[in-house]
Amino acid sequence: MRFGVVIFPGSNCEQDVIHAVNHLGHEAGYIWHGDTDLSGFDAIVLPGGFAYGDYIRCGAVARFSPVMAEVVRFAEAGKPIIGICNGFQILAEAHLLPGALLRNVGLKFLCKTVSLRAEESICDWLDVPAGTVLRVPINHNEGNYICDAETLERLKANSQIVLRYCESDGSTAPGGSAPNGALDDIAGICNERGNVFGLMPHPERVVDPLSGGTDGAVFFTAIAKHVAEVAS
Amino acid sequence: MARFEIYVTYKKGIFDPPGATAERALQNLGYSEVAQVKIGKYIQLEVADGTSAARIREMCDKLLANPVIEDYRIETVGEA
Amino acid sequence: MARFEIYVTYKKGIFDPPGATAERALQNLGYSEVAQVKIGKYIQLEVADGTSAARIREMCDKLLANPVIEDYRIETVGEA
Amino acid sequence: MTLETLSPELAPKLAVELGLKHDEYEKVVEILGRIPSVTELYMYSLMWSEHCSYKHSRKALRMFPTSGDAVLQGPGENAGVIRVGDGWAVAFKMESHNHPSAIEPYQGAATGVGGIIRDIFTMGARPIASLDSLRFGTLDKPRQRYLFEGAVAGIGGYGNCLGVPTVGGEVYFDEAYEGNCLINAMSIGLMREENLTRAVGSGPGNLVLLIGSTTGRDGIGGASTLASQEFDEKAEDKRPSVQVGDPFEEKLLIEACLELLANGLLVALGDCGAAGLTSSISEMASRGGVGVDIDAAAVPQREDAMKAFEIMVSESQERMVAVVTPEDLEAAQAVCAKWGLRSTVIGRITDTGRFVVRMGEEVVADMPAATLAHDAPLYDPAMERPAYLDEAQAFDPMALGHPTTPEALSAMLLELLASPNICSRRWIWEQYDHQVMVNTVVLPGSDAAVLRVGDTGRGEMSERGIAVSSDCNGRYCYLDPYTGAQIAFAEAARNVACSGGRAAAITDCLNFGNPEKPEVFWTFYESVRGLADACTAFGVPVISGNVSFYNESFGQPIYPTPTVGLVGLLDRVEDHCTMAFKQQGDAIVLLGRTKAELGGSEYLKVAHGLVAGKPPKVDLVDERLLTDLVVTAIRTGIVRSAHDCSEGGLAVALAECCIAGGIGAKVDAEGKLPPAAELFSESQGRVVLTVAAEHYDALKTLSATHATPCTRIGTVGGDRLAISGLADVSLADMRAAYEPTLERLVHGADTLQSEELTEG
Ligand SMILES: Nc1ncnc2c1ncn2[C@@H]1O[C@H](COP(=O)(O)OP(=O)(O)O)[C@@H](O)[C@H]1O
Ligand SMILES: [Mg+2]
Repeated sequence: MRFGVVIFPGSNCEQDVIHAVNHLGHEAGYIWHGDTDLSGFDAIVLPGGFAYGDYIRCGAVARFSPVMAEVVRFAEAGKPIIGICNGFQILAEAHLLPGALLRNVGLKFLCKTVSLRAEESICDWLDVPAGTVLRVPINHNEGNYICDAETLERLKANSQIVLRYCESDGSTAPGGSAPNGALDDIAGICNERGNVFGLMPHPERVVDPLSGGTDGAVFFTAIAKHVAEVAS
Repeated sequence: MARFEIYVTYKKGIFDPPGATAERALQNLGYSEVAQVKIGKYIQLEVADGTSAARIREMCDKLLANPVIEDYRIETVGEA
Repeated sequence: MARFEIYVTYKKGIFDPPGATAERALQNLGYSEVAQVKIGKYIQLEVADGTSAARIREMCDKLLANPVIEDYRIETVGEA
Repeated sequence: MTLETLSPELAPKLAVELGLKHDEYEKVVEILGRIPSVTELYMYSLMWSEHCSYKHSRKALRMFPTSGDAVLQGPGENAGVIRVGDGWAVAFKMESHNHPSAIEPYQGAATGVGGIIRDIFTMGARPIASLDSLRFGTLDKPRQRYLFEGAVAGIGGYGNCLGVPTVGGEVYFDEAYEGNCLINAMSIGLMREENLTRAVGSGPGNLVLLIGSTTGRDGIGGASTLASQEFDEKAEDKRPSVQVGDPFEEKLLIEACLELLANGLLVALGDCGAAGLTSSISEMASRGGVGVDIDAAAVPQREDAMKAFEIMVSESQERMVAVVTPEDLEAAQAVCAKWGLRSTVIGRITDTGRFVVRMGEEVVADMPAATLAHDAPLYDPAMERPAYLDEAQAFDPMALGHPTTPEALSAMLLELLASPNICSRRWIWEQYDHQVMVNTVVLPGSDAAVLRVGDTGRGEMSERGIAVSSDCNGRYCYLDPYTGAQIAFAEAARNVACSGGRAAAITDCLNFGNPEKPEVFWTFYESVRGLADACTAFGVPVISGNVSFYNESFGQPIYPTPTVGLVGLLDRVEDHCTMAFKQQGDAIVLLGRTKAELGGSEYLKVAHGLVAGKPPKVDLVDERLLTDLVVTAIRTGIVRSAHDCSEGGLAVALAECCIAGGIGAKVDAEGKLPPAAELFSESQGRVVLTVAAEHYDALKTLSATHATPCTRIGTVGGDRLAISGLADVSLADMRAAYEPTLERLVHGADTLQSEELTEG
C-alpha cells in the first residue's frame, strides 16, 4: 500500500500528509505536479496549501498541471483519490467533483478545530459508522461550498455528501453549523462513483496524539483497508 | 498590441460574500441609499494584434472564469 | 434604482501578483499571444435614484478601494 | 572611466535630501576621493541610514552578551543560530515593519513577515514558525481598528500561504501607539548544523545570480520624488512607497533556495531586504573581502526606464541574491526553473575589493565595497533622564481608593478579563494557520508555543522540542526602562518555562522614538542595559535583533518597547505543559510571592485610567531559580498545569487557567495585602502550578532546593472561581468576559468609519 502525495507549486501540507500516513504505518511518496507516472501508487492525495498562490481562483491554475490528466485517469479507474482543502478546491476546478468553494462568509481565514458528522454516503474512505462525530481542524479562507439546487439534490439522492459540519453532539445548529457558510453544512463530498473524495478539514493534522489528536486516522486507514482488500 | 477587458461576475443566485459584506459596511457607514453591492473581477488583457475574440473567450472558459459559478463579458478596447 | 460600475485597479508601479500569475499560466497553456494580464475589481453598485457621483466617490475612497495602492474609475450605468 | 559625477553644488544638496548628514557626505567624498555619482550617493545614503547601519545604536548594543556554548552564529548575519542537540539547530530573528504598516496595514505586515522569513532561509534553515508582536492605539478609534484588522489579515495572508505556522505573539492597545503602531515579526527556522550557510561572497570569477521577482520602483521612498524632479524633465507623480507582497513567489523561493543549498550549488546566499541589491551585495562582498561587478541593466525590471540607482536601491520583495561558480550555474538555474522562478546573472565577484555598478557599458558607481557596510559613522548620542519620570515614579497607587467588597472585586476581575490587553487573543490566532507542519504541540492560547523538532515528512524526526514566546510590556518600560526591559525578558523566560522550555537564547526588536532626542536615547540605553543585565544573569545570549527608531507621531514618542523573542529548549517534547487546569482535586500552588505592586498595572489603567507608579520589582536571581524550578518540576512529570502571573495579577492568572481548562477552582486568600493588591498586583517571579494533591510535598521539597516560596493556595474543581472572601465568579461569566472582546471591538461597532480611516 503506497499513498502518492502530489506537490503543486504552492502546496504546503504535503509533508504533513506523508507524516500522517507514515505515522499510521503506511508507505507514501511525493509526486511532482509535472510528473505523469502514477504507477506504483495505490491512492492519490491532493494536499492542502495555496497552489499557485490561489491566484485567479483557488485551484484554477493547478488543475492544468500535467499530473492532473493522470489523476483524472486514476479516478476513472475507480482508484482512491482524496483532496484535502486546497486539494478539494483543485478537484472541484478540475470538475472531478461538482460545485465550487467560495470565500468564507465572515471574510476571514479560519484555523480552528471543528466538529464533523460522518454521513451515510457511498464513499468508503471514512472508516466510521454514519453519525460519528469527529474533531478535525479546518484551515482555509475559501471553504464555503456551493452548488446549484439541482446538483445538491443529486448529491443527496446519490449519498455523495460524506461529511457535514455539526455541533459537538452531532446536531445541527438552527442557522447551520458551517463556520464558513457552506451550503447545507457540507464539509466533504464524493463523486458519483464514490472514489474521489474532497473535504475542507485537515485529517492529516490529527493522527498523531502529540500534535492534536487521532480523529483523522480513520480517513487514511479506510483507504489502506480498501486497497488491501482489493489486492487480496 | 490589442487590449481586451473582461468582467467576471457571480452567476445569478450565487451568494457573493465580499459583496454582501461591503453592502452592509456601506450601510453602517451611513450610506443608506445603497441597495446592493456585487464584487467581481476586472481583468485587463494585453495580447498580440489580431487575437480573435474567440481566443479570449477560450481563455475565459478555461482559466479566467469558472463557468460553474461565474459569468463573464468581454470588451474590446482597441490598441494598447 | 440607479446603477454605477466601479473599476478598481492597482496604481501604476504597484506589483500585481495575481495578474502576473495569470499571465504566466495563460502562456503555459499555449496562449503565447498574451503579453500582460492585470486583475482588478469590478464592483456593481445599486443605489437609490438621485445618488450623486460625489457620494459614490466618497464610498470608494472610504471603503471600496484602498487609495494607498489602488485607483478607481466610476461609470454611471443608469436605471436598474 | 566614464563615471559621471554630480555637480559640486548639487551633490551636497541631494545628500541632505537623501538623509545624509553633512559630515557623512564629506566622509563619502573622502572615501571616493571625488564627488559621488547619483548612484553612489543613493547607495551610501541608504547603507549609512539608521536602518542599515545602526549608527546610533551600535555602541549600546555592545552591552549584550552574544556568545555561549550553544551559539553557532551570533549577531551580524541575517539571523542568529543556536544548537538544539542531536545535530539540530534553529535560526531566529525578529524585525519591525512599523512604518510601512502604518501606511497600509495589510501589505505592510505581510511584507514584514516575508522579509523576516527570507532572513531565516538565507541561513539554510527551513522556516518552521512565526510570532507577531503588535501594538496599536485603543480600538474605540476606527483607524486603529482598521490598522489592527489589516495587520492581522496581512500576517495571516502571507504566513498561511507559505505554510509556515504563526504560533504565537502578543498584542497591546494603548494610546501611546495611536500615531505609530508597532508590527514586529519573528521567524524561526530549523536546520541540521552542517547546513548552516553564511552570506559571504568569495571566489573572484564566481557569478552573482538574482533569483525571484522582478525589480520595480517599490520602496524607493520619498527621496526619489525629489531626485526625479532634479534629474528628469517631467516629474512623475509621487509614487506609493507601499510594496505588495507575493507569498506564492516567496514559497517558491524557500523551496528552491533550500534545494540549491542541499545540492551544494551555492557559494553564498543573501536576501534583498532594506536597501535591496545594494545591501545584500555589499554585505556579501565585505564579509568575504572581495569586490563585485554588477550590471544593473541585466536586472529584470518590471517598470520602464528605470535608472541604475533605482534598480540598486529598490526594495521590491521576494528576491534573493546568490553567488554560484560558473560550473554550477546551469544546475542552479535548472533548480530555479523547476520551481518556476526567474534567475538571472547580474554580475560577478572580483578581486578588486570594489563595488562597481554598470548600466550596460556605462560605469555608474565604483567604490570600496566594504565602506558601504562598515564605514558608516557611529554616534554616541546625548542622553538625558526624561523629566516625566520623577513624577510618574513618585506616584503611590496604594494611596488611591480600591474596591474591597467581594461584589466590587468580582466585577473588577471580570472587567479585567474583558480588557483588550488581557482578553483572549483567539480572534487573532484563529486567522493564522498555527498547525501546518504538524509540529505545534502547544497551540496559541497558553504561555509559550511548543514545537516538535524534526524534518516532518521529509527526513528525520527527533524527541526534542522548542518553546517560544515574545514579550514586552511597554508601560513598565515607560515608567522605568531598565526594569521594564528586564521584565520583558523575565516574562518571556517564565512563559517558556511554564511550557517546559529551558531559556536558550533571545532575539529582540527595540522600538523607540527619535534617538537624536536625549530623553529618548536615555530610555533606549537604559532598556538595552536592563536587557543585557537580564541576559547575563540568566546566561542567555542575544543572537540577533533589530532596532526601530523614529517611532513618533506629532513629536510624541511611543512607549519604549524592547520586545524580547525568547527560544527555549525541551530535551523531550513530551515533557511540555499548558496553562489549563486539568483535573478536579488537583492542588493549586503559587510559586513566588505577591507584593503590593500596582504601579503600571492593567488594573490601575482599567480601574483608575492611570499609567503611573513604579513598575513591579524584578529580582533576576529569583527569576532564574523560579524558571529552573518550573522546568525541573515539569520534567519530573508531576506538573499538570503551569501559568505565570503577568498582566492582571494572580486573579487573572487563575481565571485564565480555569477558562482554558473549562473547570473552576477554590482558592484561599492570604489576606496580608489589601484585596486589590492581593488579586491584581503584577508582582514578578510568580507562577501558578497544579499538581495532584499527593505530589504537593514533592513539589514543596523541590521548591526548597530552588529557594523559591511555594504555597498551596487552593484546589481545582467546580464551575466557579472562588477566592475566599474576595471574589467569586462563574466559569460562564469569566468566559463571557474573556472570549468575545476583540471580536466585539473590531466588528461590533460601525467599523471602517469615515475620514478617520485614512487620516494620519
Ligand atoms: N498577535 C498574536 N499573534 C498570535 N498569537 C498571539 C498574539 N497575541 C497573543 N497571542 C497568543 O495568545 C496567548 C496569550 O498571549 P499573552 O496574553 O501575550 O500571554 P502572556 O501574558 O503569557 O505573554 C499566547 O499563546 C500568545 O502566543
Ligand atoms: Mg504568560
